[in-house]
Amino acid sequence: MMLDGRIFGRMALFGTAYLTLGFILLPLFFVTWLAFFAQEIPSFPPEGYTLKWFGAIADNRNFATGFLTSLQVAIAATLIGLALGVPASLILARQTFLGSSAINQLLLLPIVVPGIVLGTSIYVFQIETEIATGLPVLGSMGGLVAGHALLVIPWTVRLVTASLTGLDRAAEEAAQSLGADQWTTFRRVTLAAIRPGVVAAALFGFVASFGNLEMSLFLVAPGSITLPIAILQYLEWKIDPTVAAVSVLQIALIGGAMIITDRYVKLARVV
Amino acid sequence: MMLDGRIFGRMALFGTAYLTLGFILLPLFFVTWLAFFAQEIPSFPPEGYTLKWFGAIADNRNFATGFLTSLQVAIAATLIGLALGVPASLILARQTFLGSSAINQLLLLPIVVPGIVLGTSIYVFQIETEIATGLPVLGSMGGLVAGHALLVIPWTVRLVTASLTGLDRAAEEAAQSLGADQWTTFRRVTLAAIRPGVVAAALFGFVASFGNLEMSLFLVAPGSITLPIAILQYLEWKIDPTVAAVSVLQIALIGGAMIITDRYVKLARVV
Amino acid sequence: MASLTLDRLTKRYGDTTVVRDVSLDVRDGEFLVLLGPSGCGKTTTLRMIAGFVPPSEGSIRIGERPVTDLPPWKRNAGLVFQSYALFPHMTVAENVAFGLEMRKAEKAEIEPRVREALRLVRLDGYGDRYPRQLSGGQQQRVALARALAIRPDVLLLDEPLSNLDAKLRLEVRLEIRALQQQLGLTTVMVTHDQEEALTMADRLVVMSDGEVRQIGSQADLYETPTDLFVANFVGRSTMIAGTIYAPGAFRSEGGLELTCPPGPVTGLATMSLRPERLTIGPDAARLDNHMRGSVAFVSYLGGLLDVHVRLNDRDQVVVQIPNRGDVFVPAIGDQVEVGWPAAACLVFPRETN
Amino acid sequence: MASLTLDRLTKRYGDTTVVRDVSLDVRDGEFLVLLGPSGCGKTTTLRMIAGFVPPSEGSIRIGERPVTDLPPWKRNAGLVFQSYALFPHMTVAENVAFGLEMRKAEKAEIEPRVREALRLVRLDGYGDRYPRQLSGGQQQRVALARALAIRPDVLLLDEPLSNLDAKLRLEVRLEIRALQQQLGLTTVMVTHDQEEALTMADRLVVMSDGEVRQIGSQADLYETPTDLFVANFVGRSTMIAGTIYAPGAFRSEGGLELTCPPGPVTGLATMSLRPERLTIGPDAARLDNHMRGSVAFVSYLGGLLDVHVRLNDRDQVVVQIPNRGDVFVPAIGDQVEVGWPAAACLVFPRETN
Repeated sequence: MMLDGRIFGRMALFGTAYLTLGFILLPLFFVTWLAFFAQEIPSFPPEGYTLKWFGAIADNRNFATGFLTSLQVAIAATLIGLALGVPASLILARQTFLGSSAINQLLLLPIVVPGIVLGTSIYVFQIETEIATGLPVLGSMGGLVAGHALLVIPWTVRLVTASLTGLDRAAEEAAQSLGADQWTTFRRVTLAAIRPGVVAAALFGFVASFGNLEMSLFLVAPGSITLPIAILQYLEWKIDPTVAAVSVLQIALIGGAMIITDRYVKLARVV
Repeated sequence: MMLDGRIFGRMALFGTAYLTLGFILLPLFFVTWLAFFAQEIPSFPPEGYTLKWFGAIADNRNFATGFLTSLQVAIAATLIGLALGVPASLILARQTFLGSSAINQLLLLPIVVPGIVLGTSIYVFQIETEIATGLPVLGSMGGLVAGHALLVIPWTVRLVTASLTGLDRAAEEAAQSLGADQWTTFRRVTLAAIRPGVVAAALFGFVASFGNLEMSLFLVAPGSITLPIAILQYLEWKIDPTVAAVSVLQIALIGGAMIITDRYVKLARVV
Repeated sequence: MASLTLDRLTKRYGDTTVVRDVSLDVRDGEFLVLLGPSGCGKTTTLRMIAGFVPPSEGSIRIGERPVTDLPPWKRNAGLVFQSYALFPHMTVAENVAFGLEMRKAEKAEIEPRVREALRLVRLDGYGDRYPRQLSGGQQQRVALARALAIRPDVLLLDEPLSNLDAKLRLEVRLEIRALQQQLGLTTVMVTHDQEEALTMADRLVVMSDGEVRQIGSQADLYETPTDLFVANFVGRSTMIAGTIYAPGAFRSEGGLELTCPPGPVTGLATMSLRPERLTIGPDAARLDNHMRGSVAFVSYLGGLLDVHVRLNDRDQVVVQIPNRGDVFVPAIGDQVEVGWPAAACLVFPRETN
Repeated sequence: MASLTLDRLTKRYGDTTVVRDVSLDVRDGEFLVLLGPSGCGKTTTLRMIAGFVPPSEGSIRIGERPVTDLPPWKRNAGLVFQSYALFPHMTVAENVAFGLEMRKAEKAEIEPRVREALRLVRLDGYGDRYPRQLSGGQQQRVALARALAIRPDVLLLDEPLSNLDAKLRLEVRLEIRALQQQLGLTTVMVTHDQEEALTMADRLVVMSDGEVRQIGSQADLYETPTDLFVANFVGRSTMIAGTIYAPGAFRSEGGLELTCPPGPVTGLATMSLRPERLTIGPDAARLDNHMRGSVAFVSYLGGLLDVHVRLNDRDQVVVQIPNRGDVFVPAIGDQVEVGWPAAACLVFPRETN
């Protein structure tokens, strides 16, 4: 009786775990399947399978230039985000000073504030900066990258902070007693210890920037385009498996990046 | 000399922390300031201050109905996300079974997969479901909520898992030895221990759903509107401080929710 | 309180038997300690008593009540864990009250009993704090109060002192023992620490490899261990390998001829000597076994000195002498006379593993 | 290796002085232990030697080299931490090689020295593992190898055994001591564990409240402690409060008239007695101080028995007797004769705090 109850409870829990997983995976599985359908109007049953929609991506100028822009912006934003976020995390994890815990919370804001609000804020900020300084901020690559860098910072702060808590400060003192000066200690011990966190932050930051739509909608230059915007525009006038193929490619890219990163640093330990 | 080096290094680190913070806060501060400008075309210097733009929000039908829709969807999505995510986290944190670590990773997918890809996937999935079953899935409230629930699940899994690692299993055995049966033990000890995680998950899940644009763009019914879509549409034909006022209201709401939650459970401990 | 009876308790996981045929009678009010190295089955035995591990065979009775098939929440056993296992989200008072609530006690009854339990562990006035606000020793005392508040039939302690630092361990050890005697609690404690076991127990059970090796008082285990394992595990011993070639006659592998009490052991044997039974200096000559050796190492332990004496290439003994002002303290390399009475020799068959 | 000299070393944080006027000479090849309760300043002293804490006053010399103003990386001190402090992302061999790389040693030179250091700590063949793949004891031995590989002028050990379990602690203790003697390492170790300190040190420094209380050998500290703190902290003591009313004449608060060696102390005083210097039974009558008392408690510790004897309402002593087969073991409540020689009495002025 007691055992029955336990088994039943456990089955229910297992069931929910798989149900939750299915809930998440089903649409992704579906879009993948669809990308290989032969017919142009996606419907069941498939009339056959083809790879031509993947070919169609390359032929679409918007997808190609959008992909390049997104890639450039994401790389630049990730680098800037890391350059700001890593030192900030180091100081916040190691020092307690006036407002340090508040700062720690505030740095997470871009994860919490809705993208559209963040986009609006940066948009008006850049407009006003442009008006005030006369510099071409809005619609410039720099403005777009700056906006996207905001998305990278919270990931950096969280993941680097998490990996720092695993580092024994005594290890840094040990390095110094062994003859390493402060810079060498930082490079060989501190940075090495947070490397998994930095790698994971780069991955998640890159993905957050690459897939971002709201910020780009506001900040992108007229005539310029990012991949998410290209997908949105394409869907406005046409639904065919090309868009599924683009999605599949992105999922495959991100999945591949995660698997490779996971080999290198166990994501489950830092995320 | 040695001390100088240390002080310089420390100053540089402090500097970056504050710079990073400024980078994040400046646009938000700016949009807040702008929301109180008297003139319709935002420019410097302000011609005076007013609260009229906040009044203008209520007069805008799109903002009002969009806010209501977003609120309903976010609440429903949060509840569904918690109902699926909490049991899944419990089983994943407690049991190691075939594929359990893979499942743990996969449940984080909606955070990593770009919103536009996720939106596309659910969109085509719902179209095909509608074609296959004849049920009105796409554009229904149910379909929209289901999509948004996907956004809540990763937060739930991460935050509940984090709060479970703080719970000593012996505490559950202690409860049983004190006379609590399994259900009472679960309710009084296990659930109580993960409550901070659940509260935080509800907060972050709610915010993620409330602010989501991409998913809503695909799934919202024709004629229906969510707050982020309303803001986007408004900006397409007009820039005035109303949109800044909407942003400020949202930031204030989210900030307030975070502060209240933080009183109740220390967010820094679980996030 | 009640007595506790284990009858041929066995636990198997697949082909592995982790507890084999353990039978015990814990008398009403007795403090029994299960002592053994990690992996000896002592914790599994305790968890079977508590109800968390269903036995493969055998039965458990608390008083006259068979509990073998009851779930933990129906056994009325008070359990104290190594990790304290307090409920972190409840105050101290709520922790202590938990068991009483489960018993559907009235509010009016709960409050005085919680206060009484906290008074017993000297934590009056700590009721409103949270566990994280207390020191480790205080937390373990709360755990004890929580277990006592339900007036359990038996109290089960699972390495309750392992997480405390040395000084606190000594303190809480005395407190638990005093409380147990004052309230007449039938208690089973699990530990791997022999000093803890020796100072707290009424009776000890030495376990190894899932089996009971010996049950008895401190003196039983120390003076008359039933096998080499117990001799080794309880107290310090010097071992000399050799052969019993005639009743009471032992020849060491290094060639020493030693006299020991005649016993059933013949052939390959190991002699176990307690360091404090050996004598060093001129007095040694009067003892049954005496010989010359050279001092290899002297270790100064405050009240005690350990003198390691090398007798020949293979045999070495440790002599423990109390550090009295008038004592003769040899230096490293000194030639000394060492001796011990035949009665100090414990001889066991050689264990082949 | 080199000697180490501290001259009037002082550390203040604002108004708080955590180390005051510490002067020490550690001889070349000597194992010196700083012993004291937590907060006594021993760790701060070690960290000043290592260079992590700049002294407020005073100076430090390693051999003839003044190092007071040098940063840690220029002091050539090998440091071993309680937490091992290994570099988690480097293999064992890379950990050990780190200090040599910092010294710009050639690759061809590094490898044999790493192998040699690992051989010294008996971890040959573990070079390719990562720290997390090793046990606590092995990790601490890697930390030791890493500190030794740079051939430090002094070896500094900061509670190196605290994180190990009891059995391992004993083992690593012997290993460190053997290695230190074999290599003739000038060593300073910090610990709060007196047994550890007594068994490992050549010389000990007892600290309290930031000051040195006594420097000396084990026997110095145990036999002739300079104050009540040292008597209490090193070894076990029974304390009797009373008054010195004439040279060599002590009257306890409970009214006992006791004889002690004449000394400088007069007025309110505390007598400290080592439990093993007391005699129980008929032999006690021959000793300078002897009286009747009743046995309050007997604690069986295997090789030792502690007998607590109540002498009167206020005075109680502990008598430690070795558990030899022929020993007289009193029972609780027995009236017994207890005695001790005048020479066993250590008398100190009463401390007023």
